[in-house]
Order: sequence, then structure tokens, then C-alpha cells
Amino acid sequence: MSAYGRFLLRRAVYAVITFFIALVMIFIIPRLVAVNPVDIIAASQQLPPSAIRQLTVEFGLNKPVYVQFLLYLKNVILTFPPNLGFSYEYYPISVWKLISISLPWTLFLVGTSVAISAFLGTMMGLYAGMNRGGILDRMMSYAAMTTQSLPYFWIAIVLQILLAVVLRVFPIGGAISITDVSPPYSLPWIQDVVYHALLPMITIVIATTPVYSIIMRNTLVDIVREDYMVAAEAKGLKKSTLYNTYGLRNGILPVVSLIAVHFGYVVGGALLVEIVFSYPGVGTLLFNAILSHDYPLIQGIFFILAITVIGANFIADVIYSYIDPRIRYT
Amino acid sequence: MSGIVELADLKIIFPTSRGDVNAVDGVTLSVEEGSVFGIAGESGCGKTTIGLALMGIIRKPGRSEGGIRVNGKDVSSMKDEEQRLFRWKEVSMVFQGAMNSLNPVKNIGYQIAEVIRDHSQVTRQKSMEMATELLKKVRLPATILDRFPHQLSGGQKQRVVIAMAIALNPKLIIADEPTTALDVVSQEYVLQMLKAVVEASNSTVVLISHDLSLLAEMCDYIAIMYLGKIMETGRAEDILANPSHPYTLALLDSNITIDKRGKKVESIPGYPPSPINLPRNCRFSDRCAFATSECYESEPPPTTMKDGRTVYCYHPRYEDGEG
Amino acid sequence: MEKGERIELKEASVNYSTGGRNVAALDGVSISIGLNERVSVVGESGAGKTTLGRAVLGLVRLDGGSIEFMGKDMGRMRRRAILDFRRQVQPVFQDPYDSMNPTQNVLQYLSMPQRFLMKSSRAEMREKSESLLETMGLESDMLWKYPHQLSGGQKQRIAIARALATEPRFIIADEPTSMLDASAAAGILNLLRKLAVERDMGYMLVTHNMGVAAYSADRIIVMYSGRVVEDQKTESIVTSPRHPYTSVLIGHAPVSAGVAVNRPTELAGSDADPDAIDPWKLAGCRYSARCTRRLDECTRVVPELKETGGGGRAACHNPLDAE
Amino acid sequence: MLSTAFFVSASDRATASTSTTSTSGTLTVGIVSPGAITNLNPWLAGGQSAITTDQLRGLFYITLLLQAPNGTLMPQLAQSWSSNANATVYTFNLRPNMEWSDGTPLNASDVVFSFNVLLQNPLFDTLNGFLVASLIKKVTALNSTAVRFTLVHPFSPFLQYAGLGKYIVPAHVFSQVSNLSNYTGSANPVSDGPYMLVNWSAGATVLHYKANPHFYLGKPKIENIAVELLSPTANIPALLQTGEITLAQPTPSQVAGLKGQSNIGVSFSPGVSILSTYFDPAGLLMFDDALYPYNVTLVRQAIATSINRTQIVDLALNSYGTAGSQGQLPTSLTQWIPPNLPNYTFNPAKARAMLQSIGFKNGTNGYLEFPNGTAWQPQIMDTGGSASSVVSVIVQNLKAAGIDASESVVTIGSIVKGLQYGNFDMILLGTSRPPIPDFVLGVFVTNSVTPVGTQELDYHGWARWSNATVWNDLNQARNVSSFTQQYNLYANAQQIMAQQEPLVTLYYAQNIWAYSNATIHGWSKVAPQGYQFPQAPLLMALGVPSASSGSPVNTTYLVIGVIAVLAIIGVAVYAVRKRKG
Amino acid sequence: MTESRSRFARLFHTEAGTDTVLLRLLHSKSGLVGIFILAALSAVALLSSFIAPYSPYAIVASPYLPPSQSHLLGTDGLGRDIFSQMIYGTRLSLEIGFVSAVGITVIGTVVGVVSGFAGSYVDEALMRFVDVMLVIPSIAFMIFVATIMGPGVVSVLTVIIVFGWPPLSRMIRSQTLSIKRRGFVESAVVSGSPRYYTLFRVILPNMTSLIVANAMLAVIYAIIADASLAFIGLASTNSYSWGSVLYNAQIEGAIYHNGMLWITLPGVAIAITGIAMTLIARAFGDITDPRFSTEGR
Repeated sequence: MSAYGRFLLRRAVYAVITFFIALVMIFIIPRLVAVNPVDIIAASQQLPPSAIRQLTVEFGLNKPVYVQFLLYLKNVILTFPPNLGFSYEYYPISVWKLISISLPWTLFLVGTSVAISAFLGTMMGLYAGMNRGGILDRMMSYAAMTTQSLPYFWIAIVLQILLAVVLRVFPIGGAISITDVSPPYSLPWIQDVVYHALLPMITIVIATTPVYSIIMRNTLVDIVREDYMVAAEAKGLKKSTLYNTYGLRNGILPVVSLIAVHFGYVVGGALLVEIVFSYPGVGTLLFNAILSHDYPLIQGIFFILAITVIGANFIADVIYSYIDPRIRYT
Repeated sequence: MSGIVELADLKIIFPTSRGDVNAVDGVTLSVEEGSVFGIAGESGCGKTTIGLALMGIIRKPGRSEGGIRVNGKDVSSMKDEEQRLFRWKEVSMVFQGAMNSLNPVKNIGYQIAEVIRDHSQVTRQKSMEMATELLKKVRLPATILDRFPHQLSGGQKQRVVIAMAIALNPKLIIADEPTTALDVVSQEYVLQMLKAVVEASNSTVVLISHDLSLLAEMCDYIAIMYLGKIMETGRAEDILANPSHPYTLALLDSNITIDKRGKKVESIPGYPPSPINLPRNCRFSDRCAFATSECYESEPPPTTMKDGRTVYCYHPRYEDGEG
Repeated sequence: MEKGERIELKEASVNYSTGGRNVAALDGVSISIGLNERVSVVGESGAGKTTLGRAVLGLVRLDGGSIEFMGKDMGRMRRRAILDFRRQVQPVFQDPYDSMNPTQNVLQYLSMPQRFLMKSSRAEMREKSESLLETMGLESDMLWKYPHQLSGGQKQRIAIARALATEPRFIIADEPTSMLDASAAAGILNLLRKLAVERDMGYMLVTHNMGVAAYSADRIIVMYSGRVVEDQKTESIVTSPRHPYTSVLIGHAPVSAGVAVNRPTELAGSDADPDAIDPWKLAGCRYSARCTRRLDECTRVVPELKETGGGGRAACHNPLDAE
Repeated sequence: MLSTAFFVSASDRATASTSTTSTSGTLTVGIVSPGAITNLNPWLAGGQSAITTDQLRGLFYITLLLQAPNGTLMPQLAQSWSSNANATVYTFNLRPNMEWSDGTPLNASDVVFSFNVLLQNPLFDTLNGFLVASLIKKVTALNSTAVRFTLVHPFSPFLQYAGLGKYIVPAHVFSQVSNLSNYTGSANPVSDGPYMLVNWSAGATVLHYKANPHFYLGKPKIENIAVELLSPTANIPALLQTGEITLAQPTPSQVAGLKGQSNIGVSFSPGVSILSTYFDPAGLLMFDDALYPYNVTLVRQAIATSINRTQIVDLALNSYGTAGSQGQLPTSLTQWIPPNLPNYTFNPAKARAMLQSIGFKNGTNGYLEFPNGTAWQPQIMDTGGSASSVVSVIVQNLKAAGIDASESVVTIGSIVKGLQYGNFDMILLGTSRPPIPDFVLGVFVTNSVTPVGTQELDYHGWARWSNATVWNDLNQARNVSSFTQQYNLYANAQQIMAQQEPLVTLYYAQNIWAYSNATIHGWSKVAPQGYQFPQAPLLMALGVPSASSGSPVNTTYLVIGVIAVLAIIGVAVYAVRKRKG
Repeated sequence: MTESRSRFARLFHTEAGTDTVLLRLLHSKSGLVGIFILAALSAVALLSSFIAPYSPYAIVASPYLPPSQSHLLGTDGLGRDIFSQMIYGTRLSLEIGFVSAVGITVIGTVVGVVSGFAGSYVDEALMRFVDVMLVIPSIAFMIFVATIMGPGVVSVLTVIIVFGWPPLSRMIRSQTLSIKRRGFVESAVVSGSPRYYTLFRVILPNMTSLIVANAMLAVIYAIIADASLAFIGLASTNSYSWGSVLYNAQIEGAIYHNGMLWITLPGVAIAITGIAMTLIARAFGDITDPRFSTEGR
């Protein structure tokens, strides 16, 4: 097997191991709570003991923990779509169904925002790094310092107040207009969806662009000192060549691996943004699941998030190894 | 004078938080067209900085004072685009540590073709053909074109860099420690290549090295630098056979060579002063065995000796050469 | 000197894996060095000379064979025995800029071996450190300096002082001058030699520079691609090398200006590109692909290290004649 | 069901017909929900979204009866009802000529079907607290409009249990569904309520309704309703302000801010929660009645005396509520509440004196100590959030009376555990008990005390206050059908509970609805302050929503914003260029 | 000496090795500003009971008073003084920030150093675990765990520390690996230095600046995490941090009765602290790693 193949295999094995540890944690942590979730449902609904017993059997909570774990593994790994159980809260809706409803919203919101901020941030970082000490570099440095010191959701709140409440340029929240009855995926529907997603996206972009730009900039500060950058300058290459094939092409490598690591962070941050803007994504679903102690749903969401983020990391590894010839050809 | 390189009291200063570093501190020299000119000196003496300055590369916040004229053009006053076209077309460079002077993420063919394309209107295909030709000149097979730098050995990379340096037939090639990091056998091979290529192209070469044996072998003229300043300059064989400046003398004496086995080699006593806030006297005076009071007072003016060399010393050792 | 006061390597092997392939950095090396001998190990990068030094110091694990110190197998030493070994064999590392802990001052640095290997008291350590500085020709106020306040030459002297702190019987110095300017290198080598003579101490000087090896050692071991190819007294190896590779190294060693150079100009096999050879892939002699004296069997049979007369040994099927 | 149906439907045709304007356009309503509605199965709704789900289902599935705020039963699908003297046979007479929204006749067979589903699926029955399945021996249709229930044993609250708690569903639709447990609802359910759901899909956060022309009261005047499910953190005042939604339930503090806004109107009705954004009508301070010192009646009375319930309503509820009664029944249930219940008027000095009278001593730090000289530092548990404001006030009150109380914010799990095992001092609970005396009073009394530290598994949860008289009175009341007999039994129970004070009823919150005048004109004329559900059916009475509800986007600002952004970019580019050049 | 060498050397060298950390910080302009802000905030935190005009818990006036002279930021829904809450919030926020930072730094450093130094299975096991921690969206998981543990300072601190150390340990590990390869570590080994000494006295002191700089950043991470948890309603509401003030402002619809101050000020306070911490961290960075600096060299 080639070194490249071995590299990919190793990363894949790591991803699988990581995923398994995540699975175990996801299973164990809710069970560390001594309280039976059925009791909590019963408490909020004032159910009689017969109903409690019935629900306990229904949710499989009467079995020994290791049996529950084996069943859980069997259900999430050997079944497709993974059988993540039933939500306590939305019984008898399956967790998978609930997630499949909200995940597209989050993927749309986070995916688009990450793409935008990674692009913007990389470009700004490239320019700032190539022109260290310039206006953009300084401005960026202060902007990054400020936005990284601010809670995501505070940015969201302030933007909401300024742009939605005071100026009324954007809607206050939600994913679609309450009065919109146009069929899904029609043009007006898409316009409406994009319009509603803009403010949350702007929040995420504002909060994350500086991260990328600073990573890119710091990488470039190193790269600019490399001999090949001096050589490139000496060769009298065009500015575009210098920026693209030297700065961008070399500087993008750490950014790629950081985008993946960052993905989990963005998903977490998006959760708060989703909550502020009442966006019907996974974040809001998780928030509500947590509020109502809906453990199967919480587990299911973490399962999906873990897959998404581990998958994103693995994809980033693959992309990284692909665009870095030092790994691809050894 | 009408050398291809004319430096007039060149100073290059890098400001730091501790003060200004005078990397190059008043260098005047002239390189004759078609010759091989060596710049020798120990690490930190400013020889690489001069090499880069000849291409107009002084990284901010560094700045230069004095004149740099290459091929009749004032390098320091060029506009961006003019400077870009000047580089490589008229002056090219073989870098110190070729290992790191190639872009690690692009293949060799692309990198050679890139230089050609950025300086002239040729098609991608034509530029690749030219790249193949260039590789042939340094005896590398065309298969190298598809390789990435990390797949090549040090010697191969150095030869790629040489091929790149002659791609646009520049008048002047600066070779900065072209063989330092290589094995002896590769060194020899690369030097042969460099010699052959230079002879074929009729270019002027400025060879920067700390290796006196290498300079002796390659150069017509030589300048010995110490702490940003030239100590002695003239014909290579004259200076290396009969050093005049005490520093040159000490440098040659301290150089451990195979023929000195069983003899005692003396190192230069003391340590060089900091390049920040250099003394305004002879900068070698502290370590010089022949220093007198005047050496501690002011900087010695250039003295031209009979054989044409210029020495910056109040007490040149090679008395016979004095005019 | 008693019999057995030696460091002996028996078929010592160390493997590395780099870039997806295994490379034998040491490939069945068998040599024996007396504790009072002054030996130099010469070879180019990748020859395994640094690994040899580190293996003797116990800093890399052997993949085969054994190393014996005074008759005891180092692989089986207990902690107490290792500390005893460390007291007697001390290294000086290549990079003076890196061998001192930036957060420790000179006194702390010099005290470490005394504290752990000699169990000295605080006062003893202080006294000893001062006397070591004196031995090295350094001022005693240097005890309070931190590494960044010292020059490379000073640091290397302090590194030697640290090695001497336990009054060792043998020093292993890995390229102690390669990071230094020529003018400082001679000083270090002179110092090392002087101390060895004064204290009846042996050393193993690892270097790529034949000139340095010949200058400082009485015996030279030449390595190529993980194997010893020649092992002879200095004078005889310089004047009449037996292995073709040794002759190339000597031919390319630096010489003083004006001394006649007799370099082997034409390199092996003419069309074979020395840069494109991977010696580890060769079945027989690893030098065979570059060798001008290659015989048929060279490409098939690994040559053994044989006596060549005069106490020397060489590993070659077709050795050069003794002059 | 547990919650009374959402502002809809009516009993009084006369009020409804006052407004005759036909309407078009859409009324937009925001409901705070802990999640998207994924399930419209009429029998299954677990967890906290059950309440929202009920509200949303209540627009298209309705019950036999309704209950007025004072507890009186009122007709809905059933026109009249009767029972035998020993409360074992009940008959409901349906309105004649009713139809489902698809035009199919709605008659007694639908009712019979609906209850048979419950009898066959006990889980469906238990999930909403009104257990009828085990009571009913059989249910039969006497004719197309009369249904008779025969019970296993006498049960006087059956009218409320069956009439208010259970939806009537279309038999012709649900008899086709093979597995009712897996049924999650249809996109266009056949409705007997005022509205029909349009195109619902699981997980949608907006539900669109259309007026049901077959509704027994006639087609509602507002043609369309869109309900948006808001997250608990939604900025309701802003949504109302911008007109993105027309009608919503803000929290009391949000209303406080909205008061000054000229384009926002506020209306409220009693009996529905406002403390949390869910359904928490009453705020209760539970004692651990089995644990010293809270097992001492005088201590409970003293604590009740030291709490300023008016201040709680004023501050924590921003006056949107009423102070709680001592008899444990909501104050609105006037017909059930006896006069002259013992009351614990706020009086910190008196409270302190009461405690001192049973041996509590003044400690060095100014707070009361146990008679044995150890410190008394009771903790009041709550789950944080808005409940914290209530507890904050209580803590200040208790401190003023010399009790060194503090707040302990914990998870709902810890509260459940505390209640189960009886190891806590005091807990703030919000309850959503429907205003039925049997239901309300039965929760907090038991006839045998489980020891503290072992799990209490009695009916309805975790009562540790035991009183044989109250227990017997409540059981007795289930067997008698005369109102007077029931009233006397409940009155006696309330007397004892008010005297013993096993828990302090702190307040009853009001259900606040705020609406935007920008899009609903004439609301205040039709629905003045104090408007009460369900006497004036909102939907029937509403005037025409403004046709020009329009987009909330202010295009002027959008244009200005875009221009400003472009200008900033332009200036930045210019600056960078200039510097370079 | 090559360029890369000088840069690498500078990572650990300072102009004057004997200078105290504080002196070095004071040399840099940004460090000075950072320290000044931090000192001011600490003073507010330490003297909060003197500065705050009221008890933050006491009901002192009518609810929802707009800002005035007696109540600089107005009052909340229960009639408590918001300004006093902010002042006391400073104390709790800084406490949470610094306590968490200490916890994160200690755990992260020990795990990183041990992992990097021990290598093989220990390293592999620790780093796989760290991978999981890094991959899991930490805010989401923090909310989850905090919900299970119940609101309050203890659970907030716990989750912040539990989810805060992995990135640091990663960094420390790679730093340990690179220092481990350096000459002076071998030099210590051949000097007979035992493992503990090599690890904690030779390797660790070379990471001081890195650790301190990251501890500063951990402070702001912790304050933001606390605010995020508070915003979900998971911070203890009976003790005020900036996060819980912000939470109250949000749930009480602050913009409609007290103007913007109530809702913006906690964010601004967090941002100012963050900027101060970043400035100090950067000043350390300048000492150790020129990449942080915007000023050219």
C-alpha cells in the first residue's frame, strides 16, 4: 500500500475509534443521572404509576444497562437509517425523523456560513499576511480580538435588535415567513428561506471570519519568511502568481484542517444563534430536548453531530492530504 | 567605472526593537561583466543581504542607503512592475538551501514554466518544452517535471534551481552558497554544472560563500567581508595567496584544511561585536593582532595596492603589494 | 591501558523508517575503540555517523547486535550501571545554540551532571563549575548568564565544560564545529585535543569534514550508508586511502590556498546521476553505483571489512593500492 | 384534555353573531413551544410540547363539553347531559345535524368510537391524566345523538373527565387506521372544530389553518390562521412590534415593556399560565410535610404568614395574576370555594412571634434558630429561569421574618427526586391542574405517610401530607352526584387544608395575550380588557384584520443599509489603495 | 545562523532572561493596556461590596426603572439595582474566568506534557480521548452536562474545565514533542536527569510563556462559556455574573423598558475583558512568538 493509502487508512481508523469513544460517552453520560427520565415526564404531566411503568417498558429502561448499551450499538450501527429510538417528548415520533427534519436547516445555515466565512477569512488573511503591518492587517487584528472576545449569541442579539427590531431590514427569527404558503422549493419559498437565514448567517460569519483570517494570516507570516517566498519574489513573478500559487496554495493547508476542527465549534455556536433567531435547526431541537430531558433525542442529536463533525474532520484530512503533495506522493 | 554591478557606499539597515542592525554598512564595489566575483565572509557579515539587494529585495522594515546599480539600472528606484520584469530577466539567483527555495506544493515542471510564463508571452505547452530543455542542460531527465520538490534529492533540487536561474538568460547570476548543504560528490557535480552553464551563457556570476576553498577554485575576483563591510577586495588568487588585511590573514589561518593535520591552527581570538550600534572605528580592531591606537579611533579608508586590490586597513600585511 | 577498557560495537544495527521505507542507519557495524583513543568518524549526511554516536551513548535503541562498554553489554545495564556509564562517557552535541536550556543559566546547566551523577553538594557544584569555566578559558561571571547572552563559540565551550563536569574518560562529540564559523571552530577543536591530552581522555569526533577529522583524530573511521567502509590511522588514510570512497572524500576536503589540489575529477559511471542513486536499494556494496573501480561482484556481494595491513581495515572488493 | 382549548369555539351563538363582516386575510399567531409539532395523533403527546400540541389540535378536534372559568360546565358537541342519582350512568345528548369538515355527519357513533379507542388502548387514556378507561363498563349509542356511559362504580367527576378530557374523533377516518399507536396525524385531518389544518407536515414550525364551513356554529369569520411555533427564547415584543405576528403570549416582564407601545394591545384572561411560557397556572410552595420542622403546622402557618403574596404577583408577575387562595382551589372557581377560609395575611412580625412561641430562638446573626440552638437555613428549590424571580421575593420575605432562607436552583430531576423521597425543605412548583376540585385537591393528600427517604408511589405523585378526613371527604365526593353534597364535602376538605396549610398557594397567573394593532384593527373595541374565555368567542367576534398587513420589511432601510455597506467597502478599498500607491 | 534558527531561538529567548514576567509585559504597549484594564476590573471585583450602591439581591425600588442617577442602569423586574448586579457580576465572572483558567491550564498542561513525553500507548490513549473531546461540539455538550448537573457555579465551572482543557493539551503536547527533540533535553538526559526532572524542570519551564498566554485566553473562553450557559438559563440565578445579567436582560425584554444599556453592557464588559486578556496574551506572544505581533520586525 502506498504511503498515501496508509495515511488515509490511519486517519479512517482514527475516525472510527473517535466515533466509538463518542458513542460510549453519548450513551453513558445521560445514564449518570440518577433520575429516571420517565419520572420527569410523569412529574410534568402528573401521570399515575401505571402510566409510568408502561412508559418505562416502552422506552426499554427496565433492562440492565449493558443490555441497553448492546441494543443501542446494534441499533445505531447495524441499522440504516440508524434506529435512534423514540423521542420521549414527541413520542411516538422516531428520533431519526425529528433529526431529519431539522438537520437540513442547520446544514444549510452552518454550511453556507462556514463556506462564506472560510472564503472571506482566507482571502482577508491572505492579503493581510502578504502585507503584514498594513491597514487590513491591523484592522483585522483588532476586529478578530474583539469578535473573539464576544459571545456568539450577544452578537446575534445586538444584530437582531439593530437590524430586525430597530431598522427592520431583516425578519426577527424563524426559517420561513409565517404567511408564506408557497410550495417548498419554489422560487418565492427559496427567496423567503434565504431572507430569513441572512441574519443568522451574518452573525456566524461575523463571529467566525476573523478566526480563519487570523489562522491564514499567521500561517502566511511564517510562509512569507520561507525561502521559497523570497525566491518567488526574486523570480519577478506576477502578483497573482505570488498570491495564488505561493501564498494561498501553501497557506490553505493548515486552514483546511482547522476548518474541520472549527466545524464542531461552529455547530456549537450555531446552536446559540439558532436559539436567538428561533431557527428550526438541530440547535433549537437540542435546546428543547435538553429542556425537556428527552434523552433519546439528545443522544440521537449528539450521535448525528459526532458523525457530522468526525466526518468533516476525515474529509478535511483527505482534502488536506490530497492538496499537500508531500503526503500524496511519498 | 562600468561594471555590471556598481555598489556605492551601500548601507542596508534593519530596525529592531533593540536598535538598528547594520547588515551592510558602506560597501563600495564593482563587478566586471563576464567575471566570477566571490563574496566571502563568516555568518552574519551581510553577504547574503547584498545578494538580495542586487535583486532589489530588502524586506520591510529594512531600508537601503547609497547606490545599487545593476546592468546600468538603479535598482532601488525602480517601480513595482519594472522591478518585477527586471528580476530574473536581468538578474537571477541560485539560492542558498535549494531544499527550501522551491514551492513544496507545485511540481517542478510547473515551477520552471511559471517563471517563463510570468516574464514572456508563451503558451503553457511552449513553456513546458523550454523547461524540459533547461533540465537537459543540468542533465536531469524530463521525468523530473512531474515530481514534487520533496521527491528529489538535495543535489537534484539544486540543479533544478540552477536550471531555473538560466531560464531567461540573465546577464547576472547570483549564487548564494550554492553547494553548502550538499554531499561532497553532489557538490562536485553541482559545481561542474554551474560552471558549464555559466560558461555557456556568458553570464556574470556573483558567488557568495563562506568556503574559501570553493571561492579559490571558482572566482576571478573576491571581496572579503566582515560585519557588513568589505575588508579587502581584488583578484582572488592574489588575495588568497597573499592576504593583506589582518582579518583575511586570520581567516585563512583559522581555516582547518586537510593539509594542516598535525599542525596547530589558531582561531581568531575574541568574538565579533554586535551589529547593532557598530563602533565608528575599525571593526576588527578588538580581535586584531596588529591593531594600533589609530585603529581604535577611526575607520580606515580604502587603500589601493599595487596589484589593484583595495584594502581597508591602516596596517596591511602584504607590504610588497603597496603602490 | 587495561584490556577491556574499550567500547565495542558488535554487528550493531539501527533501523529508521522515513517516507514509508525502512533505512538501516547502522547496518551491522563492528568496531572497537579504546577509551583513550582519539577517533574520528567521517561520513556524509545519511551515513549513520550521528546514529553511531547516539547508539554508543544509549540514546537510540539497537535493532540488532550489541554495544559493550568495558566488557558489559549496555543493553542489559540497570539504572545504577547506566548512571555509572554516563559518568564515564559524555557527549558534546552538534548544535551549541540548542544544547543549553534557555531557562537555565550556566551554573544550573553545569551543575546538572554533578548533581545527578556525582551527588555533589551545592558548594562543590559551584566550585567545580567555576574551575570548569576557567579550564575553558571563560570568565567566571559567565555562571550567571543565560544561553541567549552567549555566542555560539561560548556555548560550545560550555557544552564541553558540562561534558567534562563528571571527569569522564571518553567524550563523544557530534559535529561540534559544524554550526560554528571557521574562526571559532579551530578554537574548539584545539581545546578538545588539549583536554584529552591533559586528562588522558579519549574522544570520538563525528564529522563530515575530512579536514577536521584529520586535524583532530589519530584514527579515522569512514562510514557510508550505515556501514563502515574504512578504518585506519589518520596519516595513512590521508596519504593512501584504500577505499575509493575515502579517496573521494579526501580529494574534496578543503585545502589551503596555494596547495595543489588533486581531485578525482570524473565521477563514477559517467551517465549515472549521483543524485538519483538510493544506496539502500543496492544489493552489494552500497557505494558500487558511484564507484569508478566497480567490479561485477560489487553489485552482488556485500564486501566485508578486511585487514589491509598497517592495522587498517577497509570494506572493498577492489581496494586502492597502498602508496 | 389537560389544557383548555385554545381561544376557540363557543357556546353562545348570540355573541358570535354580533359580528357579521366576512373576512379574508390571515391572522398570525405565535405560540411558544418547546419544539416543533411532529405529532397530531389525538391521543399521543408526551412531554412538554403536549400542551402546545393540545392547543393546536384543539382547533380541529373538540370535546363534548367546555368549562367556564368559574367551573361551570357548558355545552359544546353535547347539548345536554344527565346522570342517574348514584352517579353510575351518564348520558350525553349531541347537537343535531352536525357534520365533519368533509361533510360526513357527526353523530353518536363517533363518540362511541372515540371512547372505545380509549378502552382498547389504556396508554392513550393514561397519557393525559383523566383516566376514564377503568371507570367505563360500556359505552353505547342510544340513537344518533345520544350516548350512554355505564360506569363500573359511582364517579361524580365523570362529566368533567369524559366531557372535557377526551377528543371526539371521526370514526370514518380512524377506523381505517391500522395501528393507532404509530399514527402521527394527517396533513388534512377531518375536523369537528372551527378550523381545518392545511397541509401540515411533521416538524413544520408554521401551521396553516382554514375556517371549517361545517363547524356546528357556522364558518368562523377569520378565514385563515397561521400559527408559528416560537422558541422559548423568542423575542415576542419585537415580533409584535414589527407586526411579524399579530397575536402572542408574552411573559409578564415582556408585557411590562410593551405597555407604553401605542400599537400594541394587551388582553388577558385568568386561569392560564403566564409564569413560564408554558402552562403553569398556579404557583405553589411545597413543604416537606413529613420532615421537621415543616411537619409542624404552626411552622407552615408562620411561613405562609411571612410570605407577601401580593408582592410576588406585583413583582414576579408584573401584576398579571392574583394572589393564591388558602383553600387550594383557583380563586376563579367561585362556585366551589366556601366563605371564611382561614387566611394568612402577610405579617412578618406575627410570623416571627408564631415561631418564637414554639421555641425558635433569635440567633446571633439576627435569624431564627431551632429550639435546640442549631441554625435553621431552609433552602427553596426551583429550576431557575423565571421561577427564580418568585423565589427571590420569597427569600426576601422570609428573611424579613427572621428565617434565613436561600434559593437553590436545581434540575427538574433533582426536584422530582426530592418529591419522590421527601428530602427537601421547600420547593416552588408550578402546576397545570385543570380547575376541577377532585383533580386539584386530590394531589396533595394521602391517607398513609411513606417514611422520608423511601419512594412515595401514591396516586398522582408525592404527597406526604396525610389527613384521613380530607381523604375520606374527597373519596366520598366521587360517589355523590348532588352539587350540594359535593360542595359540602369539598368545602370541609378546603377548610382543613387551609388550616393545616400543607402547601402555600402563592398565586394564580393570568393568561396574557398581546396583539398588534398594526394588523388587527378594532380589537380593543371587540375584546376589551378583562375579556374572558370562552364567553365571547374570539374568532367569531373579531373584526376584519387589516388587508394591508404587508411585509415587515422596511425597504427604505434596506436600501439605506445596502448603500451604507457599499460605501464602507468603497472607502476601505480606497484607503488601502491610496496607502499602497 | 539561518533565519529559521533565529526565529526558533527567539521563541524561548528574551532580551533579558532575568527580567520578571511583569517587567517584560510592561515593556510592550499592548501588554500595558491589557494589564491596566485587568487591574481596573480586578479592583472593581475586589471592591464590589464597596462600589456597588445596593445589594444585587435586594428589592430597592420599583421594577423597570430607566437609568437614573440613583440607579445608573435602572432596575430589573423585581426592582433590584442592575448596576450593582453588574458590579457583583464582575466579581463572579472574573472568578469563574480565573478559576476555570487555572483548572484548564493545570489539566491541559499535565495531560499534554505527559502525553508528549511518555509517547506510545499513553500518548495514543490520551490523544484519542482528546480527539473526541475536540470533535464534540463543546457548547452543546456543556449545555447537556450542565443540565444534568443542575444550574449553579459548580456545574458551570466543571463543564467549562472539562471541555476547556483538550485544545490546550493538544498544543502543549506538540510543544513538548518539539522541545523533547531539542538538544538540551538530551543534554539533561545524559547528565543523568531523572524523568520527573526532565519533564517538569527542563521541558516545562520552556513553555511558560505559551502556557501563560493560553491561560489568559482560557479566562475569556471561560467567561464566554459561562455567559453562554447563563444565556440558556443554566447559570445560577442567585449569584450574578455578567452572563446572568445578560440573561435577565434578554428574558425580561430589556430593550422595551430600560433601553439598550442593560443588554449591551454585559456584552461590552465581556468584550473588554476579552480584549485585555488577548492583549496580555499577545504581549506574551510577542515575547515568545513574533507571529502574534502586528508590528513588523
